[in-house]
Amino acid sequence: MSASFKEFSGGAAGELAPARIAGEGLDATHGVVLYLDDISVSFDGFRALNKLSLAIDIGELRCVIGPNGAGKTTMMDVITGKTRPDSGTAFFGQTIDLAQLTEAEIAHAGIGRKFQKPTIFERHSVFENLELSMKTDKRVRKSLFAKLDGAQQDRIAEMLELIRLAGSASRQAGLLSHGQKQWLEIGMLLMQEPRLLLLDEPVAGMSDEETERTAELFLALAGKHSLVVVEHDMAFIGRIARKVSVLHEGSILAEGSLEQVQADQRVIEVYLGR
Amino acid sequence: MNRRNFVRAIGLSAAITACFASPFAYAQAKTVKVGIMHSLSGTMAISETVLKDVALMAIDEINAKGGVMGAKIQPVVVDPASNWPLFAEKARQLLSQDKVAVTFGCWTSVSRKSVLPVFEELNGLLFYPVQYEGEELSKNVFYTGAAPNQQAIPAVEYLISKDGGGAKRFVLLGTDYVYPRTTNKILRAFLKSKGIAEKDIDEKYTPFGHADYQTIVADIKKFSAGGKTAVISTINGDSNVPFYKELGNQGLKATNVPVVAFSVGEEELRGVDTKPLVGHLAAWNYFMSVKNPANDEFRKKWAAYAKAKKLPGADKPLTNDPMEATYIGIYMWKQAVEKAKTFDVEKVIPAVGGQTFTAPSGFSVKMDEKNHHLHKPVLIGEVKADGQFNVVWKTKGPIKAQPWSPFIAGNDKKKDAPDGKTKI
Amino acid sequence: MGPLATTVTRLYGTRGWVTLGVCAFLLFVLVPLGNLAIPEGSIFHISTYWVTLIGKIMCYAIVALAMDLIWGYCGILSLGHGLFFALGGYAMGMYLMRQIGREGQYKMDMPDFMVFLDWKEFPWQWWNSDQFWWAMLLVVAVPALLAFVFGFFAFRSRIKGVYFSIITQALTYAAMLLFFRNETGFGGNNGFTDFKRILGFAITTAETRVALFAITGAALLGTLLLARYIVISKLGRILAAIRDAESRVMFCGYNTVNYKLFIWTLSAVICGIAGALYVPQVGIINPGEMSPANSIEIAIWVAVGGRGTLVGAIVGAGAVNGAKSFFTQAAPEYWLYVLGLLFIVVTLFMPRGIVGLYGQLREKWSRRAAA
Amino acid sequence: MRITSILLLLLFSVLARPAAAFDADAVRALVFGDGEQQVAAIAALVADGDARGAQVLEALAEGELKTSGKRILIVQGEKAIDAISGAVLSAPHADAEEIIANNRLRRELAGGIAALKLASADRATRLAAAKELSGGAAEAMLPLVRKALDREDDPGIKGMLEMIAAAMEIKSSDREVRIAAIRRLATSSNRDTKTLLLGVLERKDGAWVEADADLRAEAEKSLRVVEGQLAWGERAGLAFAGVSLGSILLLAALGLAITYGLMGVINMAHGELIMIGAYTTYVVQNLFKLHAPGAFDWYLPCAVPASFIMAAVIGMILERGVIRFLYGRPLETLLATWGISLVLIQAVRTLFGAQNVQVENPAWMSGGVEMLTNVVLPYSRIVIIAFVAVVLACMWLLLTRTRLGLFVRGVTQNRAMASCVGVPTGRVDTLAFGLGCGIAGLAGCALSQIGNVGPDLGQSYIVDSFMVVVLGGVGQLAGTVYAALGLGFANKLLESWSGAVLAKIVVLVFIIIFIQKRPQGLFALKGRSVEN
Repeated sequence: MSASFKEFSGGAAGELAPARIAGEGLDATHGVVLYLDDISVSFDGFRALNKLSLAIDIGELRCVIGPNGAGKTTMMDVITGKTRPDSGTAFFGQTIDLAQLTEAEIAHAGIGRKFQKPTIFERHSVFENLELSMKTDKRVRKSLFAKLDGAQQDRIAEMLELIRLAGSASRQAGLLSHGQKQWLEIGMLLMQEPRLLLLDEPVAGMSDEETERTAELFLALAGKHSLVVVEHDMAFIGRIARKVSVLHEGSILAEGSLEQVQADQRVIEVYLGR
Repeated sequence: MNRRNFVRAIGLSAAITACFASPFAYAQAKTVKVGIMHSLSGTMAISETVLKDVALMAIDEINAKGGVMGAKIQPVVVDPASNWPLFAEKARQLLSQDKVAVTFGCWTSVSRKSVLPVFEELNGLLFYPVQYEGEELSKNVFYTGAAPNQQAIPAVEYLISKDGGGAKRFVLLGTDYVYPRTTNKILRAFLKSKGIAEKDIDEKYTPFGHADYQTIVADIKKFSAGGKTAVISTINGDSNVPFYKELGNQGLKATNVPVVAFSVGEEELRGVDTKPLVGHLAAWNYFMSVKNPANDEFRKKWAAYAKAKKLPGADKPLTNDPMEATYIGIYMWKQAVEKAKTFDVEKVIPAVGGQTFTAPSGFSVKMDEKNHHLHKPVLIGEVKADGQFNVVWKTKGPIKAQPWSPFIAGNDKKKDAPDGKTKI
Repeated sequence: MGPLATTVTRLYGTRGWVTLGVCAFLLFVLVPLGNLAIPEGSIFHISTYWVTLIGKIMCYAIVALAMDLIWGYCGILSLGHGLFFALGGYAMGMYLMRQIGREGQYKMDMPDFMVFLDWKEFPWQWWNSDQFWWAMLLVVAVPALLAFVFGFFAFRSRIKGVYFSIITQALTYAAMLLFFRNETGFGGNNGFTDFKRILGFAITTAETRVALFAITGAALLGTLLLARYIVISKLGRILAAIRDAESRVMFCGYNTVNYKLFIWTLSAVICGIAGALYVPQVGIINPGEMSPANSIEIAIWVAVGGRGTLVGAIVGAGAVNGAKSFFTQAAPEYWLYVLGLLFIVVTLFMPRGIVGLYGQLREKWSRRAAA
Repeated sequence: MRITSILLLLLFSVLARPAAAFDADAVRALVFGDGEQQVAAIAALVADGDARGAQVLEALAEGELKTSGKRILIVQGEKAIDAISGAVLSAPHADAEEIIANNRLRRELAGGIAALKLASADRATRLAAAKELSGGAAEAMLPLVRKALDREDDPGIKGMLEMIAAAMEIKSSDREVRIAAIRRLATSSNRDTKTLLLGVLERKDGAWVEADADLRAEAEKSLRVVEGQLAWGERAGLAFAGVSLGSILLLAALGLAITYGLMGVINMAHGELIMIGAYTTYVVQNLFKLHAPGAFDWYLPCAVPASFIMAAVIGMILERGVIRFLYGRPLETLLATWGISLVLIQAVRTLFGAQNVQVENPAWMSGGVEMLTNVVLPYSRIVIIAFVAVVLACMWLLLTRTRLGLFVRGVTQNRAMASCVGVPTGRVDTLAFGLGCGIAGLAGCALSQIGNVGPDLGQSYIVDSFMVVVLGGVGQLAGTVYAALGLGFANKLLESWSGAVLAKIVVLVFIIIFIQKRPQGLFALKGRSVEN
C-alpha cells in the first residue's frame, strides 16, 4: 500500500508542487520553511506564548509535545494568522511575513492546518469536501462558473483512495466515524498541496490500525512537505518522530531526538512534576 | 431543493389561493354592505378602535329602526393594522370583493392618502371622521372632521384674546408628519397676519412615539421667559401622555403657559392623571361635556352599548369628537341614500351635499353643498380635574370649512369643490 | 449537448421544468385572460383585487428569495432587508411622482408635498428622476451601494450572527427616522402616493395592472432560476460551507469576506427590484416599510416556508401574507393570535418549515417502522 | 426707600377706605360680568379685604360658586349659602349652574386670594401665598404686598415679598423706586424676572421705549446676572435629563442583559414583558382605588413586587414552554419570541382594550424639587433613578454573591460542564430567565409613572434595549450600564442642538460605526474562547 503513497506524493511534488510554489514566490533558500522569532501572545494577562522561537526546515517532520496549556494550539493560531502576536515575528520562507496576511492568504501561500477537533463541512458530501479544499483559483467569480475538469476529478479520486473513503464519496461528511473525519480532514489538507502542514492531534480517536496508517502517511509525506505534528500519543510520536520540541508555558523547553528529550531532566519534571 | 419539494410546494400554494377564493359573500335578501376600515391593531389601534365600535353602534341603531330603505345594513369590519399599504389593499377588497355601498374609516392622513386613489379608481364612497390638514378635495370622500379653519385658527385667536391670556409668543410643537406641519404652516401665516414677529414663534418637531420630553419642556420654559407664551400642540396621540406628565412635573401651569392641543380629547386624556393639567386647552367641534338633549342621548346610548358589548373601558365610557363625526357621517349617508332612493354612489354623492343633522355638539350641522366638508361649530375647552373639558368659548354657530386654507400661498385660486371626474 | 442545455438540465429535472412551465402559464396566460378577456360576473373572471393582491405577494416572494439566499444558504440573518426593499420602492416612486405631472392636488409641475413645503426647485436627490432609465439605475444601484459599503465594513471587522442582525436593524431603524423627516425630501411620513401613470400608461387601467403583474411574475421566476443557479454552483457550496464552518473555509484559502459581500449585495439588489415592482401595484411607498418589524417579518416568511430551500421561501411568503390578508377580514380581532401562534408552532415543531414538513413526517414514520 | 413705602401706605389707606361694607355689586359683576368686569371685581374684592368677599373668591376658585336665576349661591355639598345675603339655604339647588373660571380668571383669583392670605397668622399659609404671588401678581396687589412686607418678620417670606414688590415697582412712576427694584431683581430667583428686565430694555423701531439711560444700564447689569443664573440652570437641567434618560434605558435593558446577554436568548418579547409590568401596576392601582382609597399613595410599593412576580412567572412559563427547546438556535428563538410578543400584545388588547390606561402618580411622586432658577427635577424621575440604582445593586449582589448567581454564570459559560458537576441547568435556566423577565416587569412598573401605558408600550423600547446591550458588550453588566448612561447623555446633548429626530438618527449611526470598531462591544472578552 505504501506504493500508493509514493505514487501519489510523487505526483504531488513532481508535477504540481514546484511550479505552483514558484508561482507563490515562496523563497525557501537557506532550506528553512518557517521561522518563529521570540513570539509572545497574552490573553487578558495570561501569557499563552512567551518569547517562543522555532524554525522548521524544508521537508522536516517536527513533533511538538507538551502538557495542556503549554501553548501548542496558540502557536498554530499564530502561524495560521488566527491570532496576531503581541511581539515577535513569524516568517514563512524568507520573505512572507505571516503577521501581514489573513488566514485565507496564509492558506493560499501554502500552510495547511488540521484542527484539534476535526472540522469538516458536515452537511456536504465527502466528495464536495475535497472539491472545496482543492487547490484552484478561489475567487468569487471563478467559483460561480467553476466546473471540474478531468484532471481535478482524477485528483479527487486519488485522494479518496488514499484516505480510504472512495466507498463513501457521496456520503454526508457528518455521518462519518471520528477516525474517518480525521482522515477526511487530512485529505482536505493535502488537496491544498501545502508546503507546510500543521496537524493538531491527528490521531486522536483513531483505531490502532488507522493510527498505523496515519504514521505511514506522514512518513511518506515528509520530504515533499514539511509537517508540524502536535500529539499526546507518545507511541505515535515514537513511531514517526525524528526531531521533537517540548513546549512548556509558552516557550521551547527542550529540542532534540525523542530519546534526548525524554532523558532531559526539566522535561521529566514538567511531565511528572505534577 | 429537490423536485418533489417543488411540486408539493406549488400544490400547497394553490391550495392556499383556493381557500381565499372561497366566496364569503352572504346571500341574504335586502341587505346592504357597509365597510368599516379602522386599525384594530398596530400603533393607531389606540385611537381607531372606538370609532369602529361607535360605527357598529350607529348601524345597530339604524337596523333596529328598520334599516335604510328597508335594507338591513351589514357591516364588513376589516383591520388594516396601521399598515398603510394594507389600507389600500383592504379598500380595494371592500369595494371590489364585498361591493360595499359606503366605507367609514381611516384616521391618519397617510392612510387616507393611501386609499384615496383606490376610491377614486373604483368610484367608491368614503366618510373620513377625523380633523385633518385640508389641502385636499375628492369627489369620493366626505370629510366629517374639522378643517384647519374649524379648529386651529379659532383656538389661536382665543389665545391671543385677553380672555385667553393675551399670549405674545407661541411654541408650535408637533409630531413630525403632515398634519402638524401643515397646521403649523397655516398658523405661522395666521400669526404673522396678527402681527406676531418671527422671533416670537418657535416651531419644534419630535419623532413618532417620542417618549422623553424633558428637553422640549425645558426649552419651552426658556422660551416662555421672553414674554407671555402659549404652546400649540399637534403632538400625535401616543406621545401626549409623556408630554403632559412632564409638563405637570416640571411645574408649567396652564395659568403661566397654556397648552392648546388639537389631537387631545377625552380618549387621549384617559391615560393621563389630569390634576396637574387643569386649565390646558383643547379645540374641537364637540366635547363630551357639552350639555344638550342630543348629546345626553348620544352619551346614554354609547354607555349602554359599551356595557352591552362588554367593551373594554365600559366602566368609564367616553365619547369624543371623531366618534361624533363618525356618528354624523353614518346618519348623513343614510339620509342621502333615502333622498337619492338608491345606493348607487354616483347618485348618493350629490345627495349628501346639503344634508343636515342635529349633532350631539348641540348644533344642526350641515354638509356643504359643494366642498364635501361639514359646517361645524368650534368649541374651546379647558381640561378639568376629572379629564373632561369646560367649554370656555364657542362660535355663535357652525362655520364653513376651508379645505384650501387662505393662509397658504396659491390656494386663493383653488375652487371650493372637487373636480367632476378624478379618474384618468 | 451544448453548455446551455447542460445548465438547463442541471437547474431542474423534467418535473421541475414542467411545474415551472405550468406556473408561467398561470402567470402569463391564465390570469391575464381571466382578468381582461372574461367579463365580470362570470365565475372564471379573476378580479383586479386578486391580480393586485397576488402581484403584491409575488413581490414579497422575491424578497423572501433574497432573504433565503443570505440567511438560509449563507447563515447571515439580516433584520434590515426592508430597507433595501423600500429604497428600491422609493427610487421607483420618485419616477412615478414625476409622472403625475400637473394632475396633483395643486396642479403644479412639482409633487404636491414639495409645492406644499414651497420648495422652488427639486432637491439634488431628485436629479434626473423623470427619466425611467435613471429610476431603474437607482433601483439597482442604491441598494447595491449601501449594501456593499455596509457589508464591506461589517464583514471585514468579522461581525457575526446576532451582532450583525442587530446592527442591520439599527440601520433600517435609522433610515426610517431619516425618511420620516420632511427635510429629507421624500414626502416625510406620507411618502409617495396617488400615482397616475407609468411610462405614459395610466396606472389604474386593468391592462397596466396585468402587465405589471406579468412582469412581477417573470421577475419572480427569473430570481428563482438565478438563485437556483447560484446555490447549485460551487459558489453555493462554498456559501453553505461558510454557514457551517467559516474558519475551515478560510483555512482552505477562500477569502470569505468577498463571498459574503457578493451574496449580501446581490440579495440587497434583488430586494430593491422587488420594491420597485411593489410600489406601482400597491400605490404607496412610505417609511413604514423600513420599520424593524417589517424586516423581521421577512425573516419569518422564510422560516415558515423552510429556510435553505428556495421553494420554501416562496411558499412562506405566500402563506404568511395570504393568511394575513385573509384573517384581517375573516377575524379582524383575532388574526394576530393566529399569526403569532403560527410563528411559534413553526419554529418549535417545523424546523424545516412547511416544505420540510413532509420529509419530517416521513422520517418519523420510518423511525416508527424501524422501532 | 422709607419715604416711598410710607407714600404707598397712604395710597393704600385711600384705596382701603370703603372697606367697611362688603361690595355686593363687585360680586354681581364677578358672576354676571364679562372678562374685564370680572377681573376688576376681583381686584375690588381683594382691595377691601372683606371676609365674605374672600369667601366668594375662594368658592369661585373651588368651583362652588353657582347661579340659579339671579341668585348667587355658594354650594358646598348639600348646604348652600346666598353669596349676597349670606343666608343659609336648606333646599339643595339641583338646577344651579356652575360659574366657569377660565385661565385668566383663575390666575387673577389665585393672586387675589394669595394676597389676602398674606395677612394670615399662620407662617405656612403666608409662605404658600408668597410662593403663589411670585408666580406673577397683578399691580393692584401691590398695596397689600407692601402692607404685608411691613408686618412680615420671617426673613424667608420677607425676601420673597421684596421680590414680588420689586417686580411690580419696576413699572412704578417713581424713578428711584424703579432703580431700587431693578437692582433687587438681580438677585431674584424667578422665571419671569428676565421678562420684566427685557421689558425695560425693549426698543420700538430703533428707539428705546425707556428713555432713561442709566436706568437701562441698571437693567442691563441685573439682566446679565439673571441670565448667568439661567444658563447654569440649563446646564444642570441638561445633565439631569441625560442621567434620567440613561437610567430609563438602563432599566429597560437590564432584563435583556440577563436573558440575552448572559443566556443568549434573543427575546423579542422583552418589550411585552415591560408592558406586562406596566399593566400589573395599573391593576394594582385599581385594586387600591377600589379597596383602599385611603392608602392610595402607597400602591406603588405593592406594585413593584407584583409586577416583578407577574413578569417573572410569565417569563418562566415561556422558558419552560417555548424557549428551552431552542437553546443554541438563537435566530429561531428570535422568531418564536417575536410570535410570542404578537400574541401578548393582542391578549392585552382583548383584556384591557386598545386604548391607553391611566396610571396615576402617587401624590409624593408628582411635582418636583425646584433647584436653581429654572430647573425643576421631577420627583418621579428622581425616584426612578434611585430605583434603577437599587435594582442594579440587587442584581449585582444576586449574580456575584449567591449560589444561583454562581450557577447562572457557570451555566452560561459552559452548559455541559456545569451539568456534569451537578448543576441543575434546566432549573437554573428557568430561574435566570424568570429573573430577567422580572426585571423587565420592574422596568414596566417604573415606566408607567412617566410614560403612557398601552398595548404597544414595549415596542418602543425593544430596539433601544438591544442597542444598549450590544453596545455594552454581550454578557457584560458593567458595559450595559456605561452604554445606557452614555447613550442617554449623547441623546440629550445632541437633542439640545439638533432636535430630537436627528439626535436619534445620529446616535444610531454612531452605534453602527462603533460596533464596526469593537465587534464585541465596549467590554469584549479576548482570547481563544471568542472565536468559533
